[in-house]
Amino acid sequence: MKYARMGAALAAIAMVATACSSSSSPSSAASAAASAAASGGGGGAVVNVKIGIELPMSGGEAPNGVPTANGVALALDQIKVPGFNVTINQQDDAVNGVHNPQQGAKNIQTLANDPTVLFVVGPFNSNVAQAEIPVGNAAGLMQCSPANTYPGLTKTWGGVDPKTLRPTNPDKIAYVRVATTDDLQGAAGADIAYNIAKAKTAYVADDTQTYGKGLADVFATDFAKLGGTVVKRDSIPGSTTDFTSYVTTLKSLNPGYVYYGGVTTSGIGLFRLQMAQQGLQTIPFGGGDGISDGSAATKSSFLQIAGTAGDQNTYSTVAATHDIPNASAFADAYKAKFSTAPGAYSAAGYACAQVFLQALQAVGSGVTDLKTLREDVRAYVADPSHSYDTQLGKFSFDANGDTTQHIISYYGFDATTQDWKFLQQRDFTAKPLF
Amino acid sequence: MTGRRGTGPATGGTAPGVRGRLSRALSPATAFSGRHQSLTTVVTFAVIGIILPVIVLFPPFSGFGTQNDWVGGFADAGIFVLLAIGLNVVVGWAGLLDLGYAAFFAIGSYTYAYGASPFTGVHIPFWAMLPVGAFVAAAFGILLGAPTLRLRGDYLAIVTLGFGEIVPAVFLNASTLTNGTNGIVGLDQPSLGRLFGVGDFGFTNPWPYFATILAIIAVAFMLLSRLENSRLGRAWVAIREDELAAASMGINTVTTKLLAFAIGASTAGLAGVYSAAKLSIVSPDQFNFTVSFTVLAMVVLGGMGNIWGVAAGAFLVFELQSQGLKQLNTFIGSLGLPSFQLGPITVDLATINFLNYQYLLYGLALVLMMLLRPEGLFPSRRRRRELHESPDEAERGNVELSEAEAVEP
Amino acid sequence: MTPATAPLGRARLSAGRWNLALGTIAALVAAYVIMDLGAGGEGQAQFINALTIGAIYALIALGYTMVYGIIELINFAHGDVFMVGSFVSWWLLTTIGFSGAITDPLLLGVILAVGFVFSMGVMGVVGMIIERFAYRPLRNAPRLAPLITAIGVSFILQNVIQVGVSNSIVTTPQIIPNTTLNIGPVSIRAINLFIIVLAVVLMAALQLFIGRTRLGRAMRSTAIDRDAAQLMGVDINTTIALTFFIGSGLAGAAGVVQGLYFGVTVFTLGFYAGLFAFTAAVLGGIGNTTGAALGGFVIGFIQVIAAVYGYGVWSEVVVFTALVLVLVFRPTGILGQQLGERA
Amino acid sequence: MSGEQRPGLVLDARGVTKRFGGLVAVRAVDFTIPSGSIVSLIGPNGAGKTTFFNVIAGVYEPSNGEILFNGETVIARPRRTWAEPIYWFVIPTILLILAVAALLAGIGIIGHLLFLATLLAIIPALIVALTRPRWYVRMIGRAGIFRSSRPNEMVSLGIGRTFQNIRLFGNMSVLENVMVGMHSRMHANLLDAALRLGRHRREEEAAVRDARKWIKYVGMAGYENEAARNLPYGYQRRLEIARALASEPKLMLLDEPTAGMNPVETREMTELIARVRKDLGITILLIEHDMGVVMGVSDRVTVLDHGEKIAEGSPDEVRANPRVIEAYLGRGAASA
Repeated sequence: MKYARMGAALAAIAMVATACSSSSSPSSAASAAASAAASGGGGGAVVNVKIGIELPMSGGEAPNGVPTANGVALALDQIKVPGFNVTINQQDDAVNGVHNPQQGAKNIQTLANDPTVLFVVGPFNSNVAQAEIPVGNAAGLMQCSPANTYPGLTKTWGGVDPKTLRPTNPDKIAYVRVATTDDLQGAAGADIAYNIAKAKTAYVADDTQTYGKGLADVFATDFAKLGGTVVKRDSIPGSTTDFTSYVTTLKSLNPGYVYYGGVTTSGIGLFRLQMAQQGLQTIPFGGGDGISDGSAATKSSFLQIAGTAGDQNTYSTVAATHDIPNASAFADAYKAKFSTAPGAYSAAGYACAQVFLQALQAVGSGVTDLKTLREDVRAYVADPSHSYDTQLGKFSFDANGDTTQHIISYYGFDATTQDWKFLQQRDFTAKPLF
Repeated sequence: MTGRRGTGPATGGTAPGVRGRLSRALSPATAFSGRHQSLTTVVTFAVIGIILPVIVLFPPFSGFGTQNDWVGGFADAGIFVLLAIGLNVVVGWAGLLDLGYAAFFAIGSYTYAYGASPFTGVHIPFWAMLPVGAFVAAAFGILLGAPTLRLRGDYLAIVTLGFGEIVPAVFLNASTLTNGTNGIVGLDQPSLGRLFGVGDFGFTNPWPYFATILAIIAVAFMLLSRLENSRLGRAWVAIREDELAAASMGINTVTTKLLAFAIGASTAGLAGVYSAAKLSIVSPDQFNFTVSFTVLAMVVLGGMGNIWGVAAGAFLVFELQSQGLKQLNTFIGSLGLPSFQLGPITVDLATINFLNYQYLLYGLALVLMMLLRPEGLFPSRRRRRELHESPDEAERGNVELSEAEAVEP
Repeated sequence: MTPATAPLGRARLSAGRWNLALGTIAALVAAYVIMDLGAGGEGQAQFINALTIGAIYALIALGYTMVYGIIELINFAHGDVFMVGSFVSWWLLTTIGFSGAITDPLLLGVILAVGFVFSMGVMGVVGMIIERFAYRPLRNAPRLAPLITAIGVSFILQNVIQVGVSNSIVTTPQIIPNTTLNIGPVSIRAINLFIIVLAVVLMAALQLFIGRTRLGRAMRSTAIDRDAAQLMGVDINTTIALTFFIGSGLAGAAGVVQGLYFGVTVFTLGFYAGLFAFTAAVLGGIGNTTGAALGGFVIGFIQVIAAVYGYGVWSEVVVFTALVLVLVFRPTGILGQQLGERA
Repeated sequence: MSGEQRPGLVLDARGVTKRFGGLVAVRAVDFTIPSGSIVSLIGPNGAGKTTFFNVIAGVYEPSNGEILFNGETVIARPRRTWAEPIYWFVIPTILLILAVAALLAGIGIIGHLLFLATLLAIIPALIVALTRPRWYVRMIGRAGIFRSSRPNEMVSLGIGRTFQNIRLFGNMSVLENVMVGMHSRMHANLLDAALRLGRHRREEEAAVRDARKWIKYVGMAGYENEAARNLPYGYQRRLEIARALASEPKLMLLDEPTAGMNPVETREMTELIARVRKDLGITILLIEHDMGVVMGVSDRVTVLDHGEKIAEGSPDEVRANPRVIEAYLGRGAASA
């Protein structure tokens, strides 16, 4: 499900970037925008087109959707494509405050019915994506998810061929994502556990959700491949607040590492807290980007809930490059426009919008028929030979629609700043785990 | 409901004034619809099927989306209409509180997923799966009901609530059989095999779905309203009113309640099959207790016991939820109201996201409805009688008490 | 109307009391053995875990069972009253300004006392307000009506907390120091001991109140026959309001315990807690306070045993299956009285 | 009173005992109702009349004894046998527990085999439950755990009843109330009703006709569409009788049909009762406090006291019986 619950990670990125890049290069995005605006004057009639946004925008999931949508809006503000006036068609897939596949499918249908919509940013949740991909595929409308990480959406996973998600045109890609899939993040987790924390045994738990379970499964497999032993594999329903009995079980097993796949809202911070209560804070603890959601000062973040006593052994990963280009400029521009710090997925939303705008720039000149244009954009983005220079760095999409950027950043808890500290990043394309 | 089989509209002799005059003026029509109920149902749905897509072409509706959007939305609303009229059988007619209704919805959906998906490799046509889904859901309704329908109403409520939690939990955790939290994807699309020029329904054209759900609802309506005015329907109401008296009139209360349960479940099964086919995925978190409670709210708000009222209630609540609240946000934002102080809190209506208050609005609606208009927006005649108590009702309560004592040795 | 709902108060089990005691002891021993087999040396700790969460469920279940006993209403909002209670104690402790453990025993005692009295009082009043506006007007209406308002109230409480306070997990200060006490062979964390003792004390106080006081008698008589009680001069409205006050107050206490023990609370907490607690009340025999406590512990043990054996995700299924089985074979719950033939 | 049933008896209760916990409400009562008669059951308050009545009506199961209706045993103390469905579930449950235990103990193979056996053992029950739900429920009903179908079975056999305190379906119309009474005489099933087959339509039309006939018979013509709860008290009593008549009973159980009535209403009711017997040939069992009514219409009177039968005979014999006087009339002389 999650790509990077990393509002703070981004903030951290921003700080680091400010410190070391010393603002020598001006914001390339801003300059691109300026040049585009300058050169776009003489193109004749301006075509009005839209970018669709399909994210959960209300209820408890608003913190996921809103900053991401803001990222898209920021991109449209800063970057202009000559000859086009790009506006937003905003949809919300939350019903009663909870993301809903039914609503997602309906939204993508609505977007497809709007002939001016050429591209969609979203969705946020994997099971919403599962409902939307068939619709987008049938409509030939390209979608770019900033946050989906469930591998099965694009590649064969668990025996399921992603072509079943594309019954109308099985060979036509209409869904790409800028997030690296969970299989790499799980592998990175195993890498940390075995090679950094030097653990030989691990207790692995998940929160029964798509994201958490996928992550934990990959971790368990890869940790065993590296030579470690998984002493117990647990699933804990996300609705629980009582982890005491699991922690007591953990105590009797005394593993060298604890890996918990899931998100903070499922109570993982609480698990760590109850570990500390039972005197187990010395056992290293790791999770995915679902727990990289801010410093101990961030409200309701993993670190805040877990409490900070003795958490120097806590690790997390983020499925993105740490060295985001121009992070500070981005953070500043975002802050200027929305008067808050960028959210977890703002940059990803921005990057998705950039993919669209660059594709539009490439195929759009002179084309005024919106239907042709929509298909051209789709075909351009689906073509693995094109690459994009974005807020997340330079990448292209492979034949499945996955990003070629296979970089995972490793973080560890820093007791002095009470925040995540960047440890290293690993490019799994250049340096695979096995 | 008026008009049972040629006996003419039962005005009850107590409807004076405008209502009486109105019903007299309409009586030929009412009498006709009383005699030809099913024909009326079909005609009504045909009219609805024509009017709804047309009306959205005009303002203010046309401002909220294209015709296709609206029709797609209506197709989704149809799922809830179907669920609501099914739950109405259980709650409104038989008086059994079922708080786990989504379980049968889930069972219908997963039945379709097993019958028509690459997951099992079986590809049974949608049309054949409709009755299968209904049957499987009904079978589970009986299996759940058989041991538990003996329980008193409140116990039944908690057992059904538990069942509503168990079923998604099983679909979630029995991951080898159900693909767990990822759900089953790539379900087959309905197809008419080139009949009327429609092959596979596909994902982009909402019209075949709209027509299909309309037809399913019309059939369900026809069958259910026939049941309401039959021996079985009377037995349900009798059980709801007084179970011992009903049993003493020769009604097998367990079988009758089981039938209500099974019929309600089968309607949910139909909705499940349709919804799974339309969405083309099933996953466990589509069926949590919110669905059960939402459908219950629809039934209560629409008017328990009145199948037309319940359907209207479901439709209204769904459209409010999927369109109304969003539009309310835009509308209030566009008014440019100034913010004001309410004690220590600054209230700025323009920044309030009404979508966040859906539960609050539901809750308030449920409470107020029960306090002020317990029979719902479109009550059935019988429910109105029941819920607006006359003074002698309290007396009746006393009488029942002493009867109960008398039964005790 | 039911002819014979088990009245509030002590289980009327003159002959069965010894059976009950022996059965409980046997069940506890069995549970301990099962846990010890699966827990790999941590059987004792798991046993204490089970007792602790059982105590929390029991406290919530008491509210359900009291309200049901007196007006035969499943107060669906009760779980959310518990949730709001946890937020009240969170608000109080953060407002006073505590963020960690208090080591001074006197100060700790005072703060705990203030916290419990405050939360219980506030929630008691909230319970009375709910009763006054959502249930009392419907007292003579068909039974479905108050049940539906209860669901409505539950929605309202959840949404108010979600929108007004936090839509995510909030952390509660854990003011009880994390020390482990060794009492003979038993090693138990202070907080667990505190919760178990507190629950037992509150339950005992409740039993005494119901059994020995005039108001308790009024409650019992109202539960048995409202009209007769009224004729005997019992003020029905006051008595029912009092029942709500006590029941909601106990839920408030459970809310404080939730914060102290788990260190967090969240607006969705009420649904599952309420579901399990109500199941506990029904398991034990609704309307029977001893039964509710028993049911709470049974569910606590089921959950912990399931977790110990790695079937944590199935604990919900097991709990409800147990509920169905108990109801099928003993329609009035474990300690419930046999009802008359018709219900 | 054992042995073959004598001809001419509608109801023959033998040694009926009903205990509630430690309390014996009815003790070894033998009781017969000759065909076509009006029999009264009297006794002081708390004598067990209503309990006995409810045993006959199928509401309570007797703790002992049996009741023959038209020479056939219809109610007896349920006995459990190993063939009953409830035991189909006991074996799988035990197997399942063993299977789980074996799996937990790490004996995988045995666990899986036991689990397989569980499935095998539960399949017959499931098949029956799915294919023959009615039969399944009836069988479960016989097991004694889910007894609920008793009163309605008595109606099907031909016993109709009224209640001491009126239990009409208050929000249904008078016509509907009577039509509910016909439930067991009607046969339309789910499919007939849903598909509205001709059989169903004809049956419904006939039912409406019959219901109007019964309403007229008890003198309530014109009230067909009135809600039952809005009727005057006396009419509610009559409607109960019409509703019971609609089930075409052979034996009608009337529980204090004149309770709370004024003398005029009482006289009309007494006449109605007599008329029902005369016109329709229906046997009547009456519980009554009003001795005028009892002595006026009854062929035979049975007296219960403290759950035991203390006298039986013609009204005059009973009136003269010293035990009755002592137990009943002695204390309630005013009503004699």
